[in-house]
Amino acid sequence: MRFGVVTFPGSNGDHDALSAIELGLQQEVAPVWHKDRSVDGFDALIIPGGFSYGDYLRAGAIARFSPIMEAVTDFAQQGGPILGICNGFQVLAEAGLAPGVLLRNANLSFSCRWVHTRVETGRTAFSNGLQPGTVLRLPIAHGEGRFFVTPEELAHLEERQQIVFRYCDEYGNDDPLANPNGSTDSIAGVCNERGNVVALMPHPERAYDPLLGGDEGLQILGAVLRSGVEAAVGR
Amino acid sequence: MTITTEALREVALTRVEYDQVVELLGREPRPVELGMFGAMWSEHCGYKNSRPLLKKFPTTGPRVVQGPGENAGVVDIGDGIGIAFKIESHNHPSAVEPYQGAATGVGGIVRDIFTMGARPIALLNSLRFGSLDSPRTRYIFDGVVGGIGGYGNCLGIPTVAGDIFFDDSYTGNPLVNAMCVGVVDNSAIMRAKASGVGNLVVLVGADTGRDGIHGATFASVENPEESHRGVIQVGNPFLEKLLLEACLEVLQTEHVVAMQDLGAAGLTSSVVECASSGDVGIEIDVQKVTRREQGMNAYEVMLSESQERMLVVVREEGLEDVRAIFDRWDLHSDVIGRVTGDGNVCIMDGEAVEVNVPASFFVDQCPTYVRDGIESARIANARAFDVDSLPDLSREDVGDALHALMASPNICSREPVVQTYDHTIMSNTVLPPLAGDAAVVRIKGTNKAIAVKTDCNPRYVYLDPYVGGMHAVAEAARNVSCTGAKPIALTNCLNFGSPEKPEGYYQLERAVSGMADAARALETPVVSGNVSLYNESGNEAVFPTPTVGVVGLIEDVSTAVGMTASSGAVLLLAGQHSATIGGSEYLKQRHGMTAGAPPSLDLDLEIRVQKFVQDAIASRMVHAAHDTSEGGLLVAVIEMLDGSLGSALDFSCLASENGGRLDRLYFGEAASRIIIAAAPTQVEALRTLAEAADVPLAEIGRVNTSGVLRMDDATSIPILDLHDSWASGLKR
Amino acid sequence: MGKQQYLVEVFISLKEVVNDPQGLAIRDGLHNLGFDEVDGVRAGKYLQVSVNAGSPEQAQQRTAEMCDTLLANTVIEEYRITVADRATS
Amino acid sequence: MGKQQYLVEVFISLKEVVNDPQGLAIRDGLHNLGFDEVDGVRAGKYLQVSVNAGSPEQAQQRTAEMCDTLLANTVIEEYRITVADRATS
Ligand SMILES: Nc1ncnc2c1ncn2[C@@H]1O[C@H](COP(=O)(O)OP(=O)(O)O)[C@@H](O)[C@H]1O
Ligand SMILES: [Mg+2]
Repeated sequence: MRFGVVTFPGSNGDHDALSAIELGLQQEVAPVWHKDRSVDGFDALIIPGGFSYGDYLRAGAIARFSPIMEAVTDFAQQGGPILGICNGFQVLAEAGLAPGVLLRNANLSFSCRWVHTRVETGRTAFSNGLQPGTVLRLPIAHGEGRFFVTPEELAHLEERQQIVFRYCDEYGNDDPLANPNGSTDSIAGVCNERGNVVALMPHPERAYDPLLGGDEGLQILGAVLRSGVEAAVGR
Repeated sequence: MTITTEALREVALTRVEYDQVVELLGREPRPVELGMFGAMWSEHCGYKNSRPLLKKFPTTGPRVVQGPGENAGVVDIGDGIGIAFKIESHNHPSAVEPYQGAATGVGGIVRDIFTMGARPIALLNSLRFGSLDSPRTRYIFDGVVGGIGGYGNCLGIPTVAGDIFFDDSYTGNPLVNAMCVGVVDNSAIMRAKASGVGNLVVLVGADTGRDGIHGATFASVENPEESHRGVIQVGNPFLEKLLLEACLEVLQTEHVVAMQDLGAAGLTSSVVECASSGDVGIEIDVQKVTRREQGMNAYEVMLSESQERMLVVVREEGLEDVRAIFDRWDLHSDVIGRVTGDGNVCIMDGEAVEVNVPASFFVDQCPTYVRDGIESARIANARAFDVDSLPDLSREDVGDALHALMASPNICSREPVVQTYDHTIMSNTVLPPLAGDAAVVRIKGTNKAIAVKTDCNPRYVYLDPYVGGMHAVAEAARNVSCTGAKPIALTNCLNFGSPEKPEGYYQLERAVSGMADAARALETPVVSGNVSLYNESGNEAVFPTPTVGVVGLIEDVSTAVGMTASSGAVLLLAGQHSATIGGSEYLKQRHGMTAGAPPSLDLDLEIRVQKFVQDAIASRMVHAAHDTSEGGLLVAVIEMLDGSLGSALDFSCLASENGGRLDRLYFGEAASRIIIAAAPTQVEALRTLAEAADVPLAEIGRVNTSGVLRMDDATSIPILDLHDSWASGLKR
Repeated sequence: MGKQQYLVEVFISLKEVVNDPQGLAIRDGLHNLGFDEVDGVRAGKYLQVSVNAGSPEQAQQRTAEMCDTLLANTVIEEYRITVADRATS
Repeated sequence: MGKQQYLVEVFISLKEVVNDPQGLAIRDGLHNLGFDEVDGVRAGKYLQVSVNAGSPEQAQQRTAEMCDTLLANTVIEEYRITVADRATS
């Protein structure tokens, strides 16, 4: 499978995503420049973390208008698998490709640590084959990761199985203390209705080698390789 | 025309120095020339007071690829790979505007690293503040920590280690030292040496504003808050990230002959340094410099310290390619001048000549001062105090004293700070902050890793600058050794008070001597550094603080160990048995004193202990190691225990060497000792190894799952309670 | 062209329904400093935009377009725009 | 006590001479979207503070004190305060 990793001005998770795919997943991968207008030749896209345009207005707000985003949007509409990580989540949310908005962490400070997340549905391109309830230990590193939707929207997301990951304790139990940023209903990751676009705050691409403290991120990155992805996302 | 005292104060030159300028030039300097002399001959750029002292440092060694003198030092770790690193202060700006001061400090040191062609892979910081009880200090602390994280996180460089210390001496003058480490292909190191008459001088990055004018001179005077008049620099980490990527890409071409970032004294120092180190001249036209503000004159353009700018010397035929790369990264670049053959720095403002001075006048002719130091009688008296004349701690009070120490701001957990720094980005961090005594960062594409740590116990340096200087080097190296790495080189930042005071000069001179002797003994040459003098407020100097940053090499990354012991482990103390409460955190906490002689330091023993621990780790005989620093043995043991574990300790074998005193035994401090944790099956082999290495080794306890710390069959304390105290120290 | 430069001020604030931890933190900070008369604080953004336009109305309208597309996230934020009377050419 | 609640608005902006990276990025973002009529953007903070005071003047003066001590960083920022006419009891 051939992955593309989009670099915006200020992206800084692009290098990790490239390494994780190449070294961890051992798949083909290439960078995609924000001024490009095509994503032809890629089977899956990663919108990586970082501080696109310095996050100076709102995280992701300026990047969503980059030339490449039109091609990304088309790719999404055709059912192509897209993973937005951290700042990538923010870009996708600003672009309307992922639901919700991301606000400043409730404790107002940047938070870098390992957290536990629970898989809520295996129906998406990046959770395909994972049993709901599976606990993954992943690093987070963000200052604006408080996922927010209104109660009505939350019900809507629940109903359509668009909640993909929730923060939890190490055993997979709900625990408000395990929610690192005050996100609505401890949501860590969501998807679009179809399930081909997945966006999350934790960093699977930094967890691809036990030497770095864990390799459970590979389960997310690798989910898209499993057979049945097309069926799962109705491509 | 006679120059006014006022005008001289503006550029921080003495009348004698001014006369030297006139004599060199054979005429009165023009206004811009005078400003440039002021900046280049400031302590900050010219090292007037420190240059003769720095000659004491060992700067060469088999691994040294680039010693002091460039933007950063470089050491060889094999396979053609170099590690570029340097530490720098941003003390004065941080006193005035903590967030931006610290942020731009990080920005500056990162530029130093990528200017060498190295990709930055790790950041460290060494911080000193007054007491957190004061709201002003709290504000400075929050701002500084926020600025370091804000800038480094945005750049995507992990902040992996550092050290923080609080003492009232820093209340009016906090210290903010930032260190950056990068990786470079040894054959592709770029230097700030202009060459090739006719080559073009390109300025790239931010537009030039009035910010930070006289920053270099301002860093060379006392009382930062009062003396500051310039416009505060506001950092733009986003722009720096673009500059970083673009510069590294531009260096992949064959078109660049030299690169120099704009730091203190802005264009002035970068142009002068490029010309002087290349033995060429440079001519630029300030009208070609894009400004952020209208109405700036040549003087302001030359002395502006606007951040995120880089000077690149490019071959004419390569200009188009180079600019295309900058354009691709949305960076603005201007060709502002060219390299000339006459050795002069020539600054034009359109047709008008503003400066025409041999580059060497600014650099080689900078005056230096060797002064006479005198030890302060007050400090000599404090050192002479016999700490063993104090009443010993009673056994009933051990628990309280331990809790108080665990919660002390100088010892407690750094977690609230460290969590605000991105330390997992770049996917190289093997031992993050808090996991080990030093951070371990792997070198992608190899089996190797480096270990890095900053350190300095300023109390020791205050009480005895020579011994304290040795301690700073030994402790930073020891921390690195505790991960299994072999320390290979160091960088340092000399934060002192005014060298013009005999007491201040004494501290500087003695501390540098101690550092130099330790660095020589430990075979860790000094490859880079920075000097920050005049750290005073209200006529009181800060504690002398020669911060040391050490880089160590681990050949096989899989052997690296942290400091967490596992259940069933035997705890052994390698090295020094005897400790003192002289200059200790305990003495400060319990008796409110900074007094007594700091621990002695036997460099031979230090070398043997570090080598022993490195060897034991490399042969996988121990799974955790931790040095005992502030707080002593007991604190160190608790730091090795996960909350669910407990430990049964027996220090009886150390009692006699500590005069039978409980305070020395439990809370005394000492150099050259490391606690190691090993499986019981390894103990015999370790004893043999220690004996061969001539290192004392004593069993001091066992790790169990009781959740209780049990000491010498007398005192029991729940570990979780101690962890609560430990976790509480920096919280509001 | 008859265009003039207008100084347009944009005030962006979070909608009532959205939690504002920053405002709460500022309020608590003020209370700690003894400003007990403060009941609440809401934190938002203030942008000064220099816009070339043919009339104040046009400046206002174009700035509203900027807000809708980029400056504000209207899912959670609301904005207000003021065009300064005094325009420079 | 005769105290009323006033809605006080505080506008904090960077001083003219201070570098404003945020404003620069927003300006460039607007240009990329075709808003070429924008000459410059300066980014600041907007606070709505509910203050109990005996008079609008007092509300104004106390808020200025808050700005000097906490809300604004007067080393790099300047501020403006407006007290809304309409006060609630
Ligand atoms: N300012 C800082 N930034 C990042 N990490 C820090 C900082 N200060 C301390 N640390 C980390 O906290 C841990 C404890 O530091 P310290 O108390 O200085 O250790 P020691 O006294 O054993 O040398 C280390 O992992 C260190 O790297
Ligand atoms: Mg310590």
